[in-house]
Amino acid sequence: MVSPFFENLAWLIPLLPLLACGVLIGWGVKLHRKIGDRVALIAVAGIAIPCVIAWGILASRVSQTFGAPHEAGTHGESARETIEGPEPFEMAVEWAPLGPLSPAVLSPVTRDLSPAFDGRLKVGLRIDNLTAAMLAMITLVAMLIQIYSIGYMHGDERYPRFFAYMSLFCFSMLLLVLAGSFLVLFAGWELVGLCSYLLIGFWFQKPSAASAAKKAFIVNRVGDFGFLIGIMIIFFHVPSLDIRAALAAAGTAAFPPHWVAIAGACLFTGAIGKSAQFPLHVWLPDAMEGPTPVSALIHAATMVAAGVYMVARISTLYVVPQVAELEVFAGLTSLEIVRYIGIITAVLAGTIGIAQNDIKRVLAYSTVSQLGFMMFALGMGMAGWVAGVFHLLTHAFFKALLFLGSGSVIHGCGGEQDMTKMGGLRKAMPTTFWTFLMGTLALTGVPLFWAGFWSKDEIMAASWAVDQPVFWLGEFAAFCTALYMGRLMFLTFAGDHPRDHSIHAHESPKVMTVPLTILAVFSVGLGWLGMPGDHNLMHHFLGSSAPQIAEHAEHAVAGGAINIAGIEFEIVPLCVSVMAAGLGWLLAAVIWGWKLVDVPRLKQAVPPIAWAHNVLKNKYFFDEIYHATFVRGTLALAAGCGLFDKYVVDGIVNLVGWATTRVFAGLARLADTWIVDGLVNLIAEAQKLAGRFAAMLQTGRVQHYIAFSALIAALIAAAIYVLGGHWI
Amino acid sequence: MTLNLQPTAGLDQFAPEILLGVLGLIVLGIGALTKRRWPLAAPVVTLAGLFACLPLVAMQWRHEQSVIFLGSYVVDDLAVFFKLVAVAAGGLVTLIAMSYMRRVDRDYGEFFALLVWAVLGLCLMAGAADLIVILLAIETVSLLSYVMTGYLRNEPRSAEASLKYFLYGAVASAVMIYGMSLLYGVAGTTKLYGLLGSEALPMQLRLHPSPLQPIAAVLILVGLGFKIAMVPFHWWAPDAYEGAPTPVTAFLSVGPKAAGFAILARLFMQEGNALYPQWPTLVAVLAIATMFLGNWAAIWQGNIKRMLAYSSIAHAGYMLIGVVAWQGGAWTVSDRGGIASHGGLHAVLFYIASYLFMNLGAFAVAIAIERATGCESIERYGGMAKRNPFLAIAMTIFLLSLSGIPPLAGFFGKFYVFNAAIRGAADDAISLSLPFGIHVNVLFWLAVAGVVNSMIAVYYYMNVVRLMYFQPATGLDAEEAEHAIVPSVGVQSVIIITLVATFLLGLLPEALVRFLAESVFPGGLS
Amino acid sequence: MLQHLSEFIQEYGSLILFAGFALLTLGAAVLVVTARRVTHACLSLLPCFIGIAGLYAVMASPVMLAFQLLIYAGGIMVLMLFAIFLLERRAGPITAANHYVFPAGLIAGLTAIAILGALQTESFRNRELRPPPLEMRDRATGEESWYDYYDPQTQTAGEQPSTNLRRTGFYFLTYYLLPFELTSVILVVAMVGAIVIVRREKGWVAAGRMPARSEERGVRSESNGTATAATEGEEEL
Amino acid sequence: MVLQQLGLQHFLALSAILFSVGLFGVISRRNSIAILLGVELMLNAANINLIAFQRYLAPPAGLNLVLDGQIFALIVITLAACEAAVGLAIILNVYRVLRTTTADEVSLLKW
Repeated sequence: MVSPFFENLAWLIPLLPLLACGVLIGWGVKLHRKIGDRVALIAVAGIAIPCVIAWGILASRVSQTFGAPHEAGTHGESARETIEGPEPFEMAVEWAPLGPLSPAVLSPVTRDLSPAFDGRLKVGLRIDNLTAAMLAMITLVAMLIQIYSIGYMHGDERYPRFFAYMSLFCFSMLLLVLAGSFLVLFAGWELVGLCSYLLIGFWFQKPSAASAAKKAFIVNRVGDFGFLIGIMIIFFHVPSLDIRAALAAAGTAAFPPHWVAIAGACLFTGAIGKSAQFPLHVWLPDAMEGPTPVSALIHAATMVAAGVYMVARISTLYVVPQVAELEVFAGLTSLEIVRYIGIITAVLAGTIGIAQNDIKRVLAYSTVSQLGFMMFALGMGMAGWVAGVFHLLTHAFFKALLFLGSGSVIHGCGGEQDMTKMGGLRKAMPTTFWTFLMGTLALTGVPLFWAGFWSKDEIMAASWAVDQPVFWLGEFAAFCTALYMGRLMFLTFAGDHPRDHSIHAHESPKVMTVPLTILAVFSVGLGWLGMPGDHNLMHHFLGSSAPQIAEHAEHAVAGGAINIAGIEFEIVPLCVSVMAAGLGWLLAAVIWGWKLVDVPRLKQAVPPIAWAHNVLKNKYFFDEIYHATFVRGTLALAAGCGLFDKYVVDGIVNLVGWATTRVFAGLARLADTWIVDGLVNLIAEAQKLAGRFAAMLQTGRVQHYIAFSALIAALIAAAIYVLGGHWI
Repeated sequence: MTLNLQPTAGLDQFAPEILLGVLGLIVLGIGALTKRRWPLAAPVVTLAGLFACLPLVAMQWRHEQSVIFLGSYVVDDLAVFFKLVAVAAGGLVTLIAMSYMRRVDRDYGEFFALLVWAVLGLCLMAGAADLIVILLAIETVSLLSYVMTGYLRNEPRSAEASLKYFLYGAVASAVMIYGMSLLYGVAGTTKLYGLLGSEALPMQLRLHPSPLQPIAAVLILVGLGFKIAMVPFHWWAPDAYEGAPTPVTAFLSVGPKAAGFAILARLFMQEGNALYPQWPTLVAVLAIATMFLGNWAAIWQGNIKRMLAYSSIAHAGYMLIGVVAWQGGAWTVSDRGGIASHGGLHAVLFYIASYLFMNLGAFAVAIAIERATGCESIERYGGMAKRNPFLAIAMTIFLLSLSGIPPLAGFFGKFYVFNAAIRGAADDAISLSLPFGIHVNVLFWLAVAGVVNSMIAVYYYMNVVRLMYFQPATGLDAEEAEHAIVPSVGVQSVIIITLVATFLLGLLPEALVRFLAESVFPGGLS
Repeated sequence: MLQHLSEFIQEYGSLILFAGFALLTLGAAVLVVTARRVTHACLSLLPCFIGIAGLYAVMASPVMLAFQLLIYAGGIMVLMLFAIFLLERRAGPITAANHYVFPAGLIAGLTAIAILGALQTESFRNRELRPPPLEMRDRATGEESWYDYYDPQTQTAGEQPSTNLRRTGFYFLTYYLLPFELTSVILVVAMVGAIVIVRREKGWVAAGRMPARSEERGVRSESNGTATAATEGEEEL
Repeated sequence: MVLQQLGLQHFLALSAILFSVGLFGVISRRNSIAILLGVELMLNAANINLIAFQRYLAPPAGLNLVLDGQIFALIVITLAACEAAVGLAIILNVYRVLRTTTADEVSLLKW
C-alpha cells in the first residue's frame, strides 16, 4: 500500500491557484511595475505545485492499480465483470448543519425508503482514477499554457490581471474535477463559466470580444438551468448532494429509473451548453475572440471537456434507465440522446470546419467536432466509456498544442488569422511547424504513432459494435477532420512565402516554443498507453471509475455485450478509420496542396458544391436561425414590454421617436443586447422606479414620519377592531 | 426556574451589568481628568472593561434560566447571546471610534462613557423580564442614542439627526408605554414570566380575553419596531444614520436592533401566546414591507451611510422572517451529539450574529474611506481597488456577505431564515383566509419575498464593488488618486476581526448553530 | 330634596369628581395642543396635570397625586418653561402654529376610535370592574392610616393593597429594587447626555454659523474678565 | 347610561382621549417644544391607565402584594423627566446650530 502522501495534499491542488489569483488581484499591478513580466511566475508556481501533487497522485494510483494483487477481471466469459481499482480517496468536511428535509418536501416514496438525509451539508474532494488522470492532464496543460502566456501576453496592459483570471480558472476547473458532491461540482461549473466569460471578454475594448463573451455566458446559462434542475431532482430523491450516494441510489425504489432518466437528461443539458454540443454549440467558435492561451486552455483542453467529464462521472445515471429501456424524449433513451447529440455535433462541426478561413475558427469547429466524438462515445454506455475519456485526455494535449501553435502562428504573422493570407510558414517557423504537424497528425488519426489514432479508433471500434449507422457517420466526421486539418496545414505552412506580402513571419520566443514541444511529446506518446488488447493500460486504469451497475447484472449491459475492459480488436473499423483519414488527407492535398483542383471554378461548374460551400461557410445558418427565432421572438416580446413601459411612463410623444430609432433602425444591431437586456432591464427599471418612490417617501420632515407611522398603526389597530382580529 | 424572595438574591448574576455601570462612571472620570494629556486613556479603559465583561457574560451560559430581582430580570442563554452581541458591538465600535471621535472632538472621553452605558442598556434589554425594566432599558438606550447621534454638536446634520431621532423616538416610546399600560391591565402584572405564559406563576390574565390585547400588541410593536427599524416605524433610521457620527451609526445599526429582537423574542415568541395570537401574520406583512422598502430605497442612495441605513432596514426585514417563522422550522440532526435547532428563532439569532460582524466591517471600511476622502459619497469609492486594495477587497467581502453569497456569514443567516420559513410553509403553519376563498400560505410568500429581495439587494451592493474595481477615481487629481489610504490601527483591527468572523461564520456555522441549539429556547421555559 | 341630593352625591360622588377632573384635564390638554404661543401651551399643562392629579386622588393613590404635582408640574413643566424662555430671549416669542390639522385629527380620531371601540365591546363591558375594597388599616396598630407598614406575608387574598407612600417606598426597595436602581442609572445618563449636548467649548462656532449676537457677547465677555466662560455656559442652557 | 357608577372604562376612555389629543398635538404642532408637550400628554394618558388598572383590578390571589401599576407610573414620570431634559438639550442645540426650533424646517436630511 502506497502511503497516500500526495492524496492528503489534494486540497492544495485547487487552493494554490486560488491563492495565486488572490495575490495577483491584490498586488499584481504593483508587482508588475516592480518586477515586470516575472509577476507571471506567481501564476506558474500556483499551478506547478499542484501539477507535482497531481502527478504524484497519479503515480500513486497507477502503482496501486497495477501493483495490486488482484488480476483485473478481463478474461473469461464474465463479460460484465467490472474492473477493480484502488478505493476512491475521499476528503470531506462538514460545512454546515442544515437540518433534515421537511417530510412534506420529499416525495412520498423517498420518505419511506431512502436513508434520511442526515441534515449536514458536506463538501469534499473525491479522487478516483478518472479524477487522477484528469488532474494530471489539467495541471500539466495549464502549467504549460501559463508558461506560454508569459511570452504571448507580453506587453498587454492588463498583464497581471490575465494571469489572475487564468489562475482563478485553474482553481475553478480543479474544483470541478475534484468535486465529491454536486454542490461543489456546481460551484466549479459556474465558476469556470464566469472565468470563461471574463477571459473571452478580456479584450473588452473589442466589441466582438465583448459580445462573444456575452453570448458564451448566455448560451451556457441555458444549459446550466437544466443542470440545476437535474441536481434538484437528484437531491429531492436521494436526498443527498453526494455524487456517489446519488449514483448508488440510482435505480433503487427511492430514485426510480424514470426519474433517473429525467435527471440524467437535465444534467446533460448542462453538458450540452458547457461542451458546446448541438444545438448550443454556437458560442464556442465566437469564444475564439479571447486571447489564444485562453482558447487553448479553456476552450479546447479543459472547460469544454467539463461537460464530457461530468457525463462520464455520472454515466451510471444514463446506463440505469437504458437497462430499463425507459424513453425520455421522442422514443429515445437518455443514453441514446447523448449518443445522437454527440454524433450530430461531430458531423456538423466537422463539415463546417472545411469552409472556414480563420485558423482559430477551424480549430474551434474541430474542437466541437471532437467533443461530439467523446460525447457519442459516452453515449454508447459501458462500451464507449473508456474510449470517450481516453479521447478526452489525448485531445486535451493535441488540441492545446494546436491552439498554442496557431497562437504562435498568429503571433508570428503579426496578428493575422486568415489562413488564405498565410503560406510558407514552414521555413519561417520550423519549431511551430513541426509541433503543429504532430498535433495535426494526432488529431486526424494517422495511424500507429499518434495519440488521436488510438483513442479515436477505440471510439470507432465501440460504435462498430454498438451502433453501425453512428459508426459510419463518425467515420465521415473523421474524414472531414482530416480534410480540414489537411487544408489548414497546406494553406498555412506549404509554399515558399505568405500569400499576403505584408506578413513577415518569424519564429516565436523560446518561452512559447518549449511548451509546444512538450505538448507535442504527449500528443504522440499518450496514445500508446491505450493500445488495444489485453494490456490496454488505459482500460485497466480508468476502468475502475466506469459505471458500476453490478446490481443490474441480470440485464444485458447497455449498448451491447462488450466488456469495457478490453474491446475486441476488429479489423473492419480499423481499416475504415485509416481509410477515412487517408482519404481526407489525400483530398486536402489534391485541392490545397498540389492545387490540382481550382476551387472557384469547381464551384462555378457544379452549383451544388457552391451551395454546400455557402451553407458550410455560414455554419448551417445556425446563428441566423437563432436570430430569427429566439432573438426576434424575445425581441418582439421585449419590444412589446418596452412599448408598454414607455407608453405609460413617457407618453405617446416619446413613443414615436423611440419606435423609429429603436424598432426600425436599431433592430438588427441591438438584437443581442435586447434579447438579454430587454426583460431584465424592464424589471430593473421597475425596481428603480419603486426605489425612487420609496426614497421619496422619506421627506425629511419628522412630523411626516410620525404621521405616516401613526396612521398605519392606527389603521392596523382599527382594522383589528373592525375585523375582530380575524385576519391580522 | 427559581424565584427567590430575597430581593438581592442572585446579585452575583448581575455582575456584568454592574461592571458596565461602574465602567461608565470610571470612563467618564478618566475622560474628564486626563483630557488631552492622555487621549487614549478613555478608550483603552473602555476596551479593557468591555473585554473583562466578556468572560463575566460568557460564564452565565449554562443552559438554565434563573430569574433574579424577584422576577424583574432573567439570566438565561437567550440573554447571554444578546449580551455577548452587545458587548462585542460596543468593543468593536470603541475601536472604530478611537481615532474618528478624536478628530472631531478633542475632549472625547465622555463619548465612551455614553457608549458603555448604551451597552449596559442593551444588556438590560437582553435580560429584562419585567415591562418596567424593559421600558427602562429601552429608554436608556434611546436617550443615549439621541445624545450620541447629536454628538457632533456643531454639525448641522448631526444636530438635525438627533432632533428627528429624538422627536420620533419620544413619540414611539410614548405609544409603546401606552401599549404597555394596556398590557399591564390585561395581564395584571408587569412580570413577563407569568405575564404571557400563565403556568410559571399562579396567575391568570385578568382581562383575558380582551379586545385590548391586540391593541396593546400593536402599540408595543410600534416601540419595538422603532428600535429595530421596521417599516413603517423606520423613518428615523436613514436620517439619523446619515447625520450621526459614523461610529455611532455603526453602533445604532447593530446594537439597538439586536436588543430589540431580544425583547421581541421575550414578548412574542411564547408557546400559545395569549397576548395576540395573530401577531405573526401582522409581522409578516410588515416584514415584507420592510424588506421591499429598505432595498428599493437603497438603490437610489448616493451616500454610503444612507445606503447602509436602508440596507439595515432591509436586513431587519429578513430577520423578521425568522421571527414570524420562529415556531415553524424546528429540526434536529441526530448524529454526533445531535443538534436540535429551534428553526426560526435560532435563524434570527444566527442572522444577528452574522449581521453584527459583516455590517460593522462594512462600516469600518466606510469610516476608513470617509476619513481619507472626507466625503461619504459612494462615487468616491471609484478606483478604491487601486488606492487601497485591502480596503476594497474587505468591503467587497462584507458586501458579498450582506447580499448573502456563500460561503460567507450572511449566506447562512439568510439560508437559515428562509429555511425556517419554508419548513413552516410546508406545514402551512401560518395561513390566512381571505374573502373569496383565497388562502394564503403566509410563510411561503414571506420566503419568496425574502428571495426576491435578496436579488434586488445584490444590485446596490455590487454597484459599490463595481465602482471600486471598474471605475476610475472621480473628483481627485492624479496625485491624490494614487495616494494610498491608511486606516487607523483601530479601524484596521476591526476590519480584520470582522473579516475573520464573517468567514468563520460562513465556513463553520456549526459552532454557532450548536451553541444556539443547545441553549436558547424560546421563552426560556421548558 | 336635600336628601335626594345627598344620596345622589353619596352614590355618584366619585363620578362627579371624575367628571370635573376629566373636563379640567381634557380642556387643558386641548389648550396645550392648540395655544398659539408655546409659553401658553406649556402653562396650560399645569391645569392639565392638576386635573390628572385629582384623578389619581379619585383612584385613591396619594403617592401619585404628590408625584404628579411635584415632578410633573414642579419639575418637568418648569424645565420646559425655562427652555422656552431661554429660546424666546434669543428668538423672540415662539409661536406654535398648527399644521396638518386635518390629517392629524384624522389619525388621532382613528386612534381614539380604535381604543374606545375596544372598550365598548361587550366582552369588556360585562365584566365586574368595581374597585375592590381598599385595605387601609395598619396591621401593627390597627389604626386606619395612610402611612401603614404592611407585611406582605400576612396579607389576605383578594384585597387591594393600599398605595400609600410608606408601602410604595417599601416595595421600591424590595420587590422593585431593580427598576429603582435603574432609575438612578437613567437619571445619570440623561444628565450626562444633556450636558454633553449643550456643553460649550472654545472655538465651536463654525464659520458662517456665528450667532447674530455673538459679537456683542464677545465684547461683553472681555469686560467681564475671567468668569465669562462659566457664565456663557450657563447662559446657553 | 351616563349615570352609571364610576368604573374602569371611564378612566380608560379618558386616557384614550387624552392620548389622542396628545397624538394630535404631536402631529400638528410645528414647534419642537410643542411636540414635546404633546408627548407629555401621551405619557400622562398611559399613567392614568396604569393607576386605573392598579386600582380597579385586584391581582389574583397570592400575588396581591404587587404594586406594579403604581411603580410603573412612577417610573414613567421619571422617564418623562429624563426625556424632557435630553430633549430640551437637543432642541437648544438645534437652535444654536440651525437657528430654528420648528420641526419641519429641519429637513436637510431626506430621501
